Amino acid sequence: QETAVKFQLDWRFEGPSAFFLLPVAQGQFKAEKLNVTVDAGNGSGNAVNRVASGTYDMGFADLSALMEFHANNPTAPNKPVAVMMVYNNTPAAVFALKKSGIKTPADLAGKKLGAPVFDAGRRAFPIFQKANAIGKVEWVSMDPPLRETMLAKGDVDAITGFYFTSLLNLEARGIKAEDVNVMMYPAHGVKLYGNVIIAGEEFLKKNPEAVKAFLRAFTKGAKEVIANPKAAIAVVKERDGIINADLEERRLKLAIDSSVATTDAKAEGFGDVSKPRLALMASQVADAFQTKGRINPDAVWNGSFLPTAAERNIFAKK
Amino acid sequence: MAFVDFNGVWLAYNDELLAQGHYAVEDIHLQVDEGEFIAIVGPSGCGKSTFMKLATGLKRPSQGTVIIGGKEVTGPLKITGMAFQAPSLLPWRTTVANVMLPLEIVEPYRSSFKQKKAEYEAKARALLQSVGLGGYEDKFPWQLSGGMQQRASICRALIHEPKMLLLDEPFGALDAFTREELWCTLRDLQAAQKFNVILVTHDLRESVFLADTVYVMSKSPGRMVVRREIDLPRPRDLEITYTPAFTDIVHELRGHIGAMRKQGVEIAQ
Amino acid sequence: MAFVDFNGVWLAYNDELLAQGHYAVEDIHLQVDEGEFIAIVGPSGCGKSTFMKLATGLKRPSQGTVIIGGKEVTGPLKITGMAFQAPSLLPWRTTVANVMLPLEIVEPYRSSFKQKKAEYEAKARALLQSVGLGGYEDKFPWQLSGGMQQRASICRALIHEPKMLLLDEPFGALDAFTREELWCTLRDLQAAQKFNVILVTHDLRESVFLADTVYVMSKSPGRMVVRREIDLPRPRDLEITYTPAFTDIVHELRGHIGAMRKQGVEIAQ
Amino acid sequence: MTRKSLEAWSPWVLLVLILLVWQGICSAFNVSEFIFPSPARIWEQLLEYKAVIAGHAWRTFWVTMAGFAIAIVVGVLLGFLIGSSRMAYTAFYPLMTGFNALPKAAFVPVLVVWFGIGIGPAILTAFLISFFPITVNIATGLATLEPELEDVLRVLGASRWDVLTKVGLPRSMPYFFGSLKVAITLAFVGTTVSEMQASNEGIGYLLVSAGSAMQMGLAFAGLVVVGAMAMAMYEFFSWIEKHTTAWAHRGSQSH
Amino acid sequence: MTRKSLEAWSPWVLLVLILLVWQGICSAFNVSEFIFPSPARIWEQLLEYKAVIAGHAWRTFWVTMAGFAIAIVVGVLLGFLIGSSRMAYTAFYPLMTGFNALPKAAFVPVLVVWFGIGIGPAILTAFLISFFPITVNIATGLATLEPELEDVLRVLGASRWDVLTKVGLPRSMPYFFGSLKVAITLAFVGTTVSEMQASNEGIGYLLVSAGSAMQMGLAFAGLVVVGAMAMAMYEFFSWIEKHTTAWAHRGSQSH
Ligand SMILES: Nc1ncnc2c1ncn2[C@@H]1O[C@H](COP(=O)(O)OP(=O)(O)OP(=O)(O)O)[C@@H](O)[C@H]1O
Ligand SMILES: Nc1ncnc2c1ncn2[C@@H]1O[C@H](COP(=O)(O)OP(=O)(O)OP(=O)(O)O)[C@@H](O)[C@H]1O
Ligand SMILES: Cc1ncc(C[n+]2csc(CCO)c2C)c(N)n1
Ligand SMILES: [Mg+2]
Ligand SMILES: [Mg+2]
Repeated sequence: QETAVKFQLDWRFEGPSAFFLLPVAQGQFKAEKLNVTVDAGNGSGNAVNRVASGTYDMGFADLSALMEFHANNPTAPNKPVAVMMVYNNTPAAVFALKKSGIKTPADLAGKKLGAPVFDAGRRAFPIFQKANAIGKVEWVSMDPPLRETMLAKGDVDAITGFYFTSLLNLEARGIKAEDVNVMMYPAHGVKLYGNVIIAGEEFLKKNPEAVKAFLRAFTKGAKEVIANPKAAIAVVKERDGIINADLEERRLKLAIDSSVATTDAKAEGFGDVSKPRLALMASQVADAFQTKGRINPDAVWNGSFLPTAAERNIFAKK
Repeated sequence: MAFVDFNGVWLAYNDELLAQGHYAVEDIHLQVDEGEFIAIVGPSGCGKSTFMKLATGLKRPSQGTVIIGGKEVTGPLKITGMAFQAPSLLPWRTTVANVMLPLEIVEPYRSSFKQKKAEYEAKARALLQSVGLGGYEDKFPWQLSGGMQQRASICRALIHEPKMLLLDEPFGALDAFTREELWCTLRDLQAAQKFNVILVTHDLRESVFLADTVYVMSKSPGRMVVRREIDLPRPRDLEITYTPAFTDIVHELRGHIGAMRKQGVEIAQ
Repeated sequence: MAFVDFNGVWLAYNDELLAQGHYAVEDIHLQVDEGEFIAIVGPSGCGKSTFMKLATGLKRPSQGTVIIGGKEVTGPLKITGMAFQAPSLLPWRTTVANVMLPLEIVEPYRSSFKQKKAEYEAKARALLQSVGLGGYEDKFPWQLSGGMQQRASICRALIHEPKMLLLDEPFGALDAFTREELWCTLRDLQAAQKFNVILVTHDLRESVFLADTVYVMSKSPGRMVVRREIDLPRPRDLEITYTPAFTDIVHELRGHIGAMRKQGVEIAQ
Repeated sequence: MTRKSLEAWSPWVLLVLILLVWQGICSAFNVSEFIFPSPARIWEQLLEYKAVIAGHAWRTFWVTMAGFAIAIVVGVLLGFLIGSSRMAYTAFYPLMTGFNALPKAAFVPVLVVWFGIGIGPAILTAFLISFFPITVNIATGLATLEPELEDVLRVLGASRWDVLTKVGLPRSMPYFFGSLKVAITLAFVGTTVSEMQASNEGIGYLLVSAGSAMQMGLAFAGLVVVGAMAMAMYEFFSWIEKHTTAWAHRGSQSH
Repeated sequence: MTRKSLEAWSPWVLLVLILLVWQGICSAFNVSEFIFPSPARIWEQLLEYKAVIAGHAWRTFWVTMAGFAIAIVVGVLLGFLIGSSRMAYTAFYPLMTGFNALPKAAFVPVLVVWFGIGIGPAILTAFLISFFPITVNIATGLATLEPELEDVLRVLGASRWDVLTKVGLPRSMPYFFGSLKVAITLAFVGTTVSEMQASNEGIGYLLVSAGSAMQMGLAFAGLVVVGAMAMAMYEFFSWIEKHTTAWAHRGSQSH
């Protein structure tokens, strides 16, 4: 009989959500006797929260948000644990218009930056700041979809955001990609991990096989998505009729290229992490987010549910 | 023994007023025989409505006793029917449903209301017919004129065949012509059914035309200052109100009230 | 020539009613001399208030002409003062401010209102004093009893010294004793200032006591069916209402109305 | 006749006028879609996505109705509780005001933790935002009961319960129906706000999703649809109000 | 005496009761803070961050007052316009209902595009959400003017303007003040919602920022503070209402 899995996305149904919607639609989860329901989300923080409260069994969230939760809620029962890496490099980036004259991170000193308070790029900015020796900056807070508008209008000098989100949003506001100066965190000495698949502690204890099965099916799905983004977007379009298929396809490809199928990912293996890098990130996040306690990387990450390395070898050799 | 017996009744509306000695009515002594029709007249605010509340049991006296039908009054009585200055019909019920309201509340009708509904409704319709509201039974109160509403209100007060009918200025808001019509209706009903009536009014002609005994109340604190038996023969016709005998009684009562108003002194009973 | 002259006046309230031939009042002919006090009685809904609206110019006749003071009435007149059945005082103004209201509207007072405010206020206070409201000038209407409010309302109708006072059942809501007091107040004011009065009422005794001429209206469509001159000598004392001569006139008028009500036929004027 | 029909048409005339002015401004100043879309553009998007919008609108509609149904039940019961005693009225009223002044949007994350993404939080937000006017109106209807109407029954020795059911309940019906039309528009706001934060479906989701994709024409089309639904329900409840409690509206005017 | 003072204290008694039950449930089931913080925890956070909260609260307060001031001016003018003519009333009313049913949160992004991040959108959202009850009440006050009061002046040959200023205006004052207390609570909701979407300051910002840092206790403390401010302003305006339009409340009862 099937195991029901309630899955919480980090964001709305956009291109990258194909990684989860496709195996639902194409039956990879069904084949593993899983009945997976995927719900749209509104931020990694909320996704972590909802898995922690037991409302959802598993979810997709930024690893730094998960670390922050662990550090700030050491006594919480059912703390979520990361079981698989998806965005091996954080998609966080700083965007500035070329015409503003901001070329390097150092130019950001004294400038006005816009982002929601919960944005991963904004929260991790101290790490970026330290790595690039940037002076003080001023922050302006706003809802996520507003930041690109504000940048386009010139109300802020730069924004932080996910590379594949903000770049395309800026385009929708009439800013061409070549007019934007993008400073991706991984390219500027901030090799944080990005989004991971998380699962509640209790769910892990009760259904370890289901989690393993989930990750296996997910891996198969991911292979399909990477091989054929167009078909993957068709699945997303079915779920949310208003999306612009071409735009989301581009978004998905950007996500794959910048965060999923990266050189680092190929080196570490899809879905896995490198322990030293994880430990470094834990200490950086604890500093940057000013958490209550330090972060124990082993409590946050549990790689024992991963499929075999062979199964995870999904990147087409080029 | 009298049917209604007020024995040294005082009422203050609340504890504060009681403590200050502000009574709405003071030292009321009054006896009404079975089947007697009495009227109470007096200036505005003298305590007429207060007297009615005591007689129905809506208020308990601060001092003294009210005995009705041989029993001391301790709460609302089911043997009374009451009609107020405003018709107070429930606007969401048809006229006949309004008239039937007491039957839904008062025993023995209440417990048999569901079974005998048809019978009770026939009774209500007959009563409405008798006050000239035939054909209006299924209209809503707001579709009737003020006089018609008042008639329906009196029917409601009578439907459960109370032994005593209490009327607090029931004709106050009507025009003179409608009012005189209703006087005759009330006179005939009382003649037929012989229930007790206590009528509160401003109108001296009304009180003299209808009542066996008229009481005059003085202004605050309310006391009964004059008791006048009306010895006009019954049945009385409306024409009687234009006879000198009638006019004289009205004039006499008018004199008592005028004296009270001018000097503010009490006139011995 | 008469001061007020209604000449074959018909009124339908709106175009639809006009098309259907439903008139609120029909074929009114009526002349009032300067300084004359007339009263209009009739059953509810017969068109008394409609007549008043025609006389003030609040309504224009559908047919016929209304001439007052030699000029045809085409809109509200500043030479009239009006008091309604309800006192209609503005609750946010003190009594004296209510009385001064016409002076803020009507010329020639209006343009000099700011300069002569003190003078006008003294005048208003004097008027209030004369109807027994001394000491209540700075109270708000809702702090006064119904009778006091009605007196203030009459003061407001008189403050700008209108040539004509229109009263639409001004005493309807009052108790009998207060009402009689106000009759005397009105009688004395009119005797002193000699303005015209048109009084609409339900109360036959009131009309006979106060008026020089009583008109009886028939029910819809409203027509004037009886004109009765009251030849009782002036000044009239309240006691006169208990004399047989007075009672006879009331009885006679009552008869006209009774006949009208029973048979629904019109009685020749 | 003409005047009457002109009056009946006047809201439409005004609407057309507003749309013309709006379109005029957008065209004249060439306002770009992402700053403020023109009516023509909204209409275009409405037609293009009509199937999708209809699906989301239907979801929002029934979710709102579900929340509203709970609001009616809870609102009426609470209203009765509060209105039937002076003490309860003074005790509850200030706290309810305070609660009413909280932005219900702030509760959505908490509700999601309890009920997950989907209809749960939306139904509950619709309920939380709309029960207040119902409760207040029922309570006010009971608290302002004319003592004369009560005395009519008390004189007959009626129990408290008799008075409540025979007088209190029917007397508060006009207040109740009056509140429904206000509450239903609030319920739509509640559902939409909740869907904006936590849903895969509904007009609220459409707003956010279209907004973040900068399809402002589509987002405004969604807004127009909620507005229209709310207006229709308002008219519906005001029709019900007129037809069920005619006595309350004709009470004063005699024929 | 005792009964009266008990009544005066009853809201506080009820509040304490609710807090105790809430605390009891949180303690008994060991509800973690991020699911639903306990009153004790909220209080703790309130004390810990009192300076920060006070700063945000002050910002929300004055921004709300600014929006509310605009709402009063616009609401009154529009109410006069609509209430002074039957035609305007029928034309505007349905459209205003439709507008009122739109979630104002959806307008914030548009306002931000026009006015930038900061006080602009917050003031305008507070205004947009709160002018409606003011307008409706003023219009209703004028539309339900007793014809007798109007006739009092018309008989004297008063102009339309005279009637409006001497009767219409004062007559609608109780409606106006009655609407203020409702509108002020809505204005707080508007400010907070707007600040949640676009601001660096204010209770709305605090809610989002505390929420994203998982400090639910602090977020709830912020909610409690808006609720308290709104309640205080409600009581303030209801006091003003009682003292400026005493005549409307004592109208029926004679001395
Ligand atoms: N509920 C009450 N609380 C306190 N005092 C009251 C109350 N009702 C009436 N009174 C006072 O009791 C006195 C008598 O009032 P009551 O209503 O009995 O007069 P009334 O004779 O019926 O007057 P009216 O002719 O105007 O109806 C008045 O002084 C009044 O102010
Ligand atoms: N505004 C109106 N529109 C249409 N018909 C009206 C209007 N006002 C009064 N009527 C009708 O005109 C007739 C006369 O009414 P009017 O108010 O003049 O009677 P009335 O004699 O003053 O009655 P009452 O003694 O009850 O005051 C009635 O049939 C009434 O229905
Ligand atoms: C596709 C995609 N686009 C944007 C975001 C931005 N975002 C919204 S909430 C949140 C996490 C905060 O803890 C972030 C980074 C995302 N997550 N996924
Ligand atoms: Mg009384
Ligand atoms: Mg009249």
